[in-house]
Amino acid sequence: MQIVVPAETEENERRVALTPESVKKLIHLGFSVKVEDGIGAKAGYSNEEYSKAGGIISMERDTLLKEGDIIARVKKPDIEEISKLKAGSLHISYLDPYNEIDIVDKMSQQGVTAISMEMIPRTTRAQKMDALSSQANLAGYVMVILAAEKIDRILPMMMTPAGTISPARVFVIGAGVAGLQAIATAKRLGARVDAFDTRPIVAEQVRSVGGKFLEIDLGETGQTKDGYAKELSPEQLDKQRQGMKEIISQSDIVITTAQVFGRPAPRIVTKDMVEAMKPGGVIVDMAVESGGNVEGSIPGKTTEISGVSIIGVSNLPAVVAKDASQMYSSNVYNLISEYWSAEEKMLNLSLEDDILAGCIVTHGGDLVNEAIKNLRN
Amino acid sequence: MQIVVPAETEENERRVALTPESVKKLIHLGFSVKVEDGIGAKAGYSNEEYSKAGGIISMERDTLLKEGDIIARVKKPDIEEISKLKAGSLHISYLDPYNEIDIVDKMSQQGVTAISMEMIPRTTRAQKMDALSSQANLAGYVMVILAAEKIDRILPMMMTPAGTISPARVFVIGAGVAGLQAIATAKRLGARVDAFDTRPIVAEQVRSVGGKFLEIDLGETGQTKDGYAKELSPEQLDKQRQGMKEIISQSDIVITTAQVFGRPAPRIVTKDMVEAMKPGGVIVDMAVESGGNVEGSIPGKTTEISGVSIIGVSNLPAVVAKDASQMYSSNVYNLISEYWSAEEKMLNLSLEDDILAGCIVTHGGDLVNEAIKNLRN
Amino acid sequence: MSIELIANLSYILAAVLFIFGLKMLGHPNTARQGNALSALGMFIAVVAGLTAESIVSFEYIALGVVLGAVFGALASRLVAMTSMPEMVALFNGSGGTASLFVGWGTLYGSEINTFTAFTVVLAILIGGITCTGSIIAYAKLSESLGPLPFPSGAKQFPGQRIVNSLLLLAMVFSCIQFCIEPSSESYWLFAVLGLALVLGIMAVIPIGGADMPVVISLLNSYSGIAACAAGFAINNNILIVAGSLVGAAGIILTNIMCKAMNRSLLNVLFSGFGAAKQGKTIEGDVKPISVEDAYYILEAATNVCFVPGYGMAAAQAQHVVKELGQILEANGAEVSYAIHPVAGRMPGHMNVLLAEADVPYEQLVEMEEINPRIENVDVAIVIGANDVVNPSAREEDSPMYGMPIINVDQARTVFVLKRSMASGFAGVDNPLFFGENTRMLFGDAKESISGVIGEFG
Amino acid sequence: MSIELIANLSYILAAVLFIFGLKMLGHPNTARQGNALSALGMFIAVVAGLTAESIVSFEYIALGVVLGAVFGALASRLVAMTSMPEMVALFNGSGGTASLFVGWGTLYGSEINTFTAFTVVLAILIGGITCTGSIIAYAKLSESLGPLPFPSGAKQFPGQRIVNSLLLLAMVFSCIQFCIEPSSESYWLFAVLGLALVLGIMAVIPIGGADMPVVISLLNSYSGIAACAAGFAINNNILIVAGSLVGAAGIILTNIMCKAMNRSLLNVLFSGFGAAKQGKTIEGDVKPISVEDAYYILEAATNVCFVPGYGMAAAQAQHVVKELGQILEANGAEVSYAIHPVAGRMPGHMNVLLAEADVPYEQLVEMEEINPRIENVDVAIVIGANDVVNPSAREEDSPMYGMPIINVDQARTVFVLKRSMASGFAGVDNPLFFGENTRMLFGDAKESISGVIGEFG
Amino acid sequence: MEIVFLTFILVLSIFLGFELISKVPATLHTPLMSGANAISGITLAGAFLAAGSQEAHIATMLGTAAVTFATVNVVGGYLVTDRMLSMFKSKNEAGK
Amino acid sequence: MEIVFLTFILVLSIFLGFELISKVPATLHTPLMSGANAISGITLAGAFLAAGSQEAHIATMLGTAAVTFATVNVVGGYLVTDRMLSMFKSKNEAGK
Ligand SMILES: NC(=O)c1ccc[n+]([C@@H]2O[C@H](COP(=O)([O-])OP(=O)(O)OC[C@H]3O[C@@H](n4cnc5c(N)ncnc54)[C@H](OP(=O)(O)O)[C@@H]3O)[C@@H](O)[C@H]2O)c1
Ligand SMILES: NC(=O)c1ccc[n+]([C@@H]2O[C@H](COP(=O)([O-])OP(=O)(O)OC[C@H]3O[C@@H](n4cnc5c(N)ncnc54)[C@H](OP(=O)(O)O)[C@@H]3O)[C@@H](O)[C@H]2O)c1
Ligand SMILES: NC(=O)c1ccc[n+]([C@@H]2O[C@H](COP(=O)([O-])OP(=O)(O)OC[C@H]3O[C@@H](n4cnc5c(N)ncnc54)[C@H](O)[C@@H]3O)[C@@H](O)[C@H]2O)c1
Ligand SMILES: NC(=O)c1ccc[n+]([C@@H]2O[C@H](COP(=O)([O-])OP(=O)(O)OC[C@H]3O[C@@H](n4cnc5c(N)ncnc54)[C@H](O)[C@@H]3O)[C@@H](O)[C@H]2O)c1
Repeated sequence: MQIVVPAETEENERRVALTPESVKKLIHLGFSVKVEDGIGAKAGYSNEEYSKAGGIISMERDTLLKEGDIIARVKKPDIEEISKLKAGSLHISYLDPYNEIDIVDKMSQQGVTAISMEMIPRTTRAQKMDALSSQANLAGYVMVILAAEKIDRILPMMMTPAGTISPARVFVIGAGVAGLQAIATAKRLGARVDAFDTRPIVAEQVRSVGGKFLEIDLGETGQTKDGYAKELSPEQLDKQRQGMKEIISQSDIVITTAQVFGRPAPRIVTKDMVEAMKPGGVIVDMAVESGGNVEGSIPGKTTEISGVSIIGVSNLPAVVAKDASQMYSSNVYNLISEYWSAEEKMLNLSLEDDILAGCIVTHGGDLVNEAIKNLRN
Repeated sequence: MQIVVPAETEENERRVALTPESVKKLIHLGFSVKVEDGIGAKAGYSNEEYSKAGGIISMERDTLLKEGDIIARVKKPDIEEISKLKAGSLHISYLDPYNEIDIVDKMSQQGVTAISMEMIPRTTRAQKMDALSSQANLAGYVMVILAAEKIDRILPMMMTPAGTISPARVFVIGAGVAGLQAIATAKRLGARVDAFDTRPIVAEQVRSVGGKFLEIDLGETGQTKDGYAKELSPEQLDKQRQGMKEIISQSDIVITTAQVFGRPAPRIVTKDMVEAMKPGGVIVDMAVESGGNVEGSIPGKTTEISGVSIIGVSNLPAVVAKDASQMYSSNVYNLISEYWSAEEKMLNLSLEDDILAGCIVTHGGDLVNEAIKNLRN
Repeated sequence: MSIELIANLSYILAAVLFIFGLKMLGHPNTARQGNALSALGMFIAVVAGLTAESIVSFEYIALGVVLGAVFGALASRLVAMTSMPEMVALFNGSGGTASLFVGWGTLYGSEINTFTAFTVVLAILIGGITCTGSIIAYAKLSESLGPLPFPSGAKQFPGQRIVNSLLLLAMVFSCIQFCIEPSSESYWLFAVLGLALVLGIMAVIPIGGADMPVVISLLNSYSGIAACAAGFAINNNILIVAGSLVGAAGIILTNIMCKAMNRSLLNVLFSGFGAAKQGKTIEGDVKPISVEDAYYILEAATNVCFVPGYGMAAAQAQHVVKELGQILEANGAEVSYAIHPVAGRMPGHMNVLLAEADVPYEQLVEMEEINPRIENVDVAIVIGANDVVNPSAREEDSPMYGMPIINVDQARTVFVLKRSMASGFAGVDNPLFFGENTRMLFGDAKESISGVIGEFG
Repeated sequence: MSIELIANLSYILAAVLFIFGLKMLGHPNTARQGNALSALGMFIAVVAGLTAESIVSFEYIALGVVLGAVFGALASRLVAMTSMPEMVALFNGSGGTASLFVGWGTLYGSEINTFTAFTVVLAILIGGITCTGSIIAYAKLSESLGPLPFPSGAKQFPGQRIVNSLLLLAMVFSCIQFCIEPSSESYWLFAVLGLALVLGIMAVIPIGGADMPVVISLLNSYSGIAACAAGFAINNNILIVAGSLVGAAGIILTNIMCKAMNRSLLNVLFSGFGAAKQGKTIEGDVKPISVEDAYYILEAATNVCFVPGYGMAAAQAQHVVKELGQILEANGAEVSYAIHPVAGRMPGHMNVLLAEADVPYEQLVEMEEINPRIENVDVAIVIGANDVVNPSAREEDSPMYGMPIINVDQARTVFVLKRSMASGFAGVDNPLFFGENTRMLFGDAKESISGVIGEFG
Repeated sequence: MEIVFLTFILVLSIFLGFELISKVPATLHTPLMSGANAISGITLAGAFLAAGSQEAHIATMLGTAAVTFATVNVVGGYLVTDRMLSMFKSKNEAGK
Repeated sequence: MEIVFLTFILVLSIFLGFELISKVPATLHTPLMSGANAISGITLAGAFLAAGSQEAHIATMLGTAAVTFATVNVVGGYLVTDRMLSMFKSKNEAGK
């Protein structure tokens, strides 16, 4: 079976869908792998490494796309390229199927089986394929490093002969996977970390990585059965803003990761809250691409509002492209190997399997995903 | 007595010699303080803060310089400005007196008492005035943050469902104050840290901050009575390079802080050693201004040699200008207050005091510093 | 002062030396001196014993002493280092036998009241059990019993329980009969003697070879009690003091050894009566363990593997875990930390914590690395982990089926540290908790570990 | 069974209850039950005591019991919570007095041999000392001795040492004389009695009020010994057992109390003979302390301040330091970490380490903050710091003159943890090590702290 | 012979006394002292003999005094210990 | 009365035996067992009486056997314990 890895088309996407290591393992399983020329350059993997792993380097993108039984990539494909895919082929990538209606439709027209990496269920068994987690984790780390580099002071406390430097205060909004890693990283660097999340059960998790949980009474909140946060009502959101105002004004760094799966990110930090911060402060908005948690954040840019920098890097995991690629690639590899039957030399894609039922969007010319179907009706 | 703080003239100098807090304390001691307009802007201190602290904001630099009984600044003065100083005034700043012969001569001609902050002895008692230490400390932290931001991978180890990411390897050359802080910071972030120094006694100190000490047998090395390293012979330096070659090639980040007081920095990492590193690796050269420990490092620039980035930021403490200013300012304040006699309303600058004997370069029209005098003969 | 008084004062001195000796024997640095002190005490007591007025002839004594000394010295010199425990069993048996004879011999002296008869019968009974029990223990340990119908493993022949109970009944009856009419010619005496010897055999036969050290320790305690009984029979202080000291200390030591081997004293004691099997066959039994008992097991372990999970993070127990790890290493154990990839609530959660506690990277092992060698792990300490060690993931019908886990259930012993029987993140019940070799250490992980550390002090 | 046998068996039971009672009294959770058990034992023993055949009339007994019970009950009820120790002293004194009388009373019965005479004289002697000693202790504690010539503080009048030695000589002489020719009319008896009473006064007078709890504990032990001696005099088992139990346990407790107060038992004991003063006045004396003794002091401390320095970093002791801090907090102490700005080998060195060990920022205090309140610190634990706590920095001729230090020498007790007497980075000798209230805990800082933690287990 | 037995008993009791008391938390020092002190009131059992055997008048007097003092020790000792311990406990509980 | 004394002694010794042994490191289990076992050879002191008093021939025989066995226990017990402990020690030292 032929696996192909076309180069990413998005400008700031430095990651690659399969690393040489995974290529090697896939070939070991019985696949043949073709990758586009120079595919790993931005992530630190050279053509030679791919060749050495047994991959074939190809210059012709179109043939690649046409030939592939399995197409692995990071970001969603350009809509024009979908028509080049073989009917019955398996396309693995982020897909953003809630919003990219056209792409999904095109996929099903083309008869492609499309797996959306962000739709992998958040169950314990599926964790090894869960790219949202693996990438969010890195994003959490990256946000703190970016903030630490940007801010004009140090994070740890130091009692020195030249006076005591108090620890920087970091406030993390949203303590999902990324938020937790951000808390842990800031804590490691010696900052004093507070965090808030609408799901009350994460309070313990926040403390488990060394953060303090800010208690705000929002009334009834909660989470879906998949562990995602429910959207807040406007009143609740307002209460939340009130409750966070003071702590934000005292913080040196604010990191926002609040997301509601399949919906635009809540706007949590308003302009006046930014202005209340000390000049020199830094805000990192992880949700900048899905609408932004912070008023004034711009995807891909660092803006400044009254002395406070708002970092809006839109592809945070790509900052550590090498490790991010390795993890994404492992996720893809784990997904393929989980359903690969070595004897029959074929993939066993049954929609009865709960993981596949969650993440396969189109199959055999139809839109098969329940969640997406529900949304459209 | 009038203390004045002229704005820094060097382009990339974001620090300020006295913060509003120190100004307030000085005024409390009985001084009056004038600062140049906008002096703290780059370090995050506004004119208002200075006024509130009791300082007077002045637009006229020349009058400032002329009026001041004490002139406090960070970097050495432009040579033209020295002639504007009052005879008998006290000038406190970095001076680089080993190299800046003209400035020193001009100072003594002008009858200015010049204190060189880098000449403060490294004794226990003098620590509170020791700007070299306080700034090197911050530099150590900054180097790691810069490297972490630059590199395309994460520093800590993570055992995750998407595979294990091994900890980044950091190698620190020179474990003085900056080196130790670099080790500690990298360790905090979860990296695996090795370090080397020519002074054998620091091995224990390296371990005390969580690093591993690389043992290289260089024969007789040692330190001066002030605790500074002695310069190595060319053979020793070669041995050192050999001994470090392997570990550098395995390292993701190399941080060099090797300096020999009053002499150009040793060239430790050669081009072929850089090339042996993995692409994507990062080198930070703290000694870039005094000649550079790394072949190919350029002050103020980040260069790339076969995929390895060499960061040559020339003013590392200025990256965290706010905290750096606070510490430098405390050093200056501690220096002044140590010799200020409140009753007599005058400074007690006796050359018999061992700290002053060490750091006063010119006084009453003469070059009085023994070390500098010895050097010139 | 009369000779008798001097002898008695010597006994007191000997008792004091025994007390010091025993105390010192329990501490590594003083053990050898302790043994020497106790030997000195023995010497004093023996010499004092020789001064008794009623001793008129010394030939037989000399004969016995020489014979015994030669044999004892030779045996202790020649035995291989590896067969020490067997040797101890034999020595112990001879001690018991001696008490038996002393008790018996008493019958031929002055006339005997019921109380003395009682003590005599006790000496014979316990001495007899010790005698044959020790021989069987010896045989089992040295596996010289192979060709006999009794295998060296733990086995019961059919109906053993009934036979043993009958034996016991007969024994009680014979004892009573003898005490009612004590005489050196009473047949009941021989009945008691015979029954004791048989009972000793029957009691030890069903116990497995691995439990033998415990059995020897217990028989050692018995032989102390036998000496004590003999002491009552002949009205001798030092026998009573030394015997009961050894008897009591032996019980405590036996208990400690049981704990270190994760056995219950009762089970070992009554295995001949079927209790052991019963205790083991009950399925779905949760076995909680106390901090102190956990200590005994850990102290004796040579390979310990920590398996941390979210509970370690929640309890912020990483620092104490590291501390315990270091203590175990100092105690001679090999220590590792097995990290499951999904442990915790974020990727790398355990790494952050263990790095904070400064656990060296070299001691962290991945799941794939620990699983093949998990059988060699004496104790796997599961600290607030649950899903990642849930063996039900190996069963088809489990919602977690297919997820690889750390197979702690295959380690020799598993400690699970958590606060309750609650399930983990995935909400799947965990059969590990009911495992044969699992011990639950309930409570906050940090407090539990601190407790164990405290026991090591 | 004879009544006597029953009485004796009751005594055994009582002894067992006392043993359990004492054991349980030493543990917080069981102390109260322990006291109840021991009271039950006392009840049994007393009832058994009443069955003695030689008791023919009960009126006086009843009189004494009623009187004593009423007084005892009232006193124990009415005393203010704060005056408990005084009350205990008084009770203790009455116990001693009772033994004195019992011993004395023995002389009027059957005829008396030398041994009995010896025990009688012992009972009188120790009972007498306990009696007056306790009264003085009571008076000192309740400060009712103010107007008397003896102040409540620790003072010796001139020549006291000589007087005491003479007293002692006279005492020995009188005792011997009495034992040679024992009789209830012997004047030597009254000499012994009088001397004992005086000696009790003289022994306690020179001891300071702060040491009184130790003295009471010691007198308590004495009263046990007195009871034991009385037991020998009247041949009573239970008196001997209970008395010697209390005597021995009291000595141990006294020793523990001494350690917790950082006193030496010998010093307290012989302060009347001048030993205490001597021990204290030697200047330039290094006082090492064992891990165990450090434990006793820390266990009793309510305000502990750690002062870390480079040695903590070198030993990588931060984790165990944090652990000890938490244990002390759990034990009710207030714990802080005082950071000197130049501690370690780089700015913020201590912060890095303590943050790694997760010491909360709130517990870190700066030098300027701790110094004004350092007098309230019970124990300052200097962990591998040296220059930063060197009091010579306050002296003009020191090379460090003018550097502010953490004034640990002004804390109540200072522990200095280091491996040797070596000086620090600055190479300046440290007079702190010779301080009156300084104790050196030699060894690697991490090992020392781990040791102390172990003691807490 | 009795003396021998008594001495044996003495020696064993002394050792036992030493072994019984190990680490005692500071808060228990006073109660333990007081509790042990109450036990030393065991002299009471001996005092009965002196007070009740009517051998000599003076012995009876001494005995009665002994009984009185010993009873004070016993009754007062146990009660005051119990009072201390009860306080101790309730403090603990209040703290929780 | 003697029985009372003996019982007292018994009870105290038992308690003392319990108290004496606390935490014993696993490596010392066997030596301690063996050392305690040697002490139980104290029967020897009693066996002398039986072997030396010549009251009845059979008693003498029994006594001699008792002496023999007890001596085995004593001599062998102490020697073997010492051997174990010496090995233990040298191992420790070698480890350092
Ligand atoms: N790694 C990730 O990125 C990630 C992210 C989200 C979710 N997850 C999921 O989380 C689970 C991780 O497995 P796990 O074994 O680490 O955790 P787990 O299965 O959730 O079990 C944790 C156990 O710790 C115990 N516990 C909690 N607090 C404790 C305390 N203070 N002291 C002692 N025990 C305590 C709890 O039992 P008691 O209540 O009885 O004490 C609980 O059973 C997996 O199901 C994984 O899929 C992982
Ligand atoms: N903060 C900075 O930036 C900086 C930089 C350079 C120098 N300094 C200087 O360093 C000094 C700092 O003062 P300090 O009090 O922290 O340190 P110090 O005065 O150097 O004393 C450290 C003490 O720790 C003991 N020690 C070393 N290893 C130990 C171990 N494993 N266990 C127990 N004790 C150990 C040593 O005594 P033993 O050998 O007897 O054990 C030594 O006396 C000042 O003089 C300061 O000026 C500071
Ligand atoms: N089973 C597994 O192994 C596994 C693996 C990874 C994640 N998960 C679970 O998946 C869930 C989602 O994690 P995620 O990181 O992808 O979440 P996410 O990226 O969807 O959201 C990030 C965080 O933002 C929070 N949030 C939403 N609205 C907010 C608001 N208004 N204010 C503040 N915070 C707000 C959410 O609660 C969430 O914690 C979590 O419950 C996580 O535990 C499970
Ligand atoms: N007394 C005090 O309180 C105090 C305060 C600060 C520093 N100090 C001491 O001052 C001394 C200098 O510290 P610094 O940080 O300013 O040093 P520095 O900046 O002069 O040099 C940095 C480090 O580079 C090392 N080095 C020199 N040549 C090298 C080579 N070829 N290879 C590798 N390493 C090399 C030096 O040994 C030194 O450790 C140290 O001994 C320090 O402990 C003392």
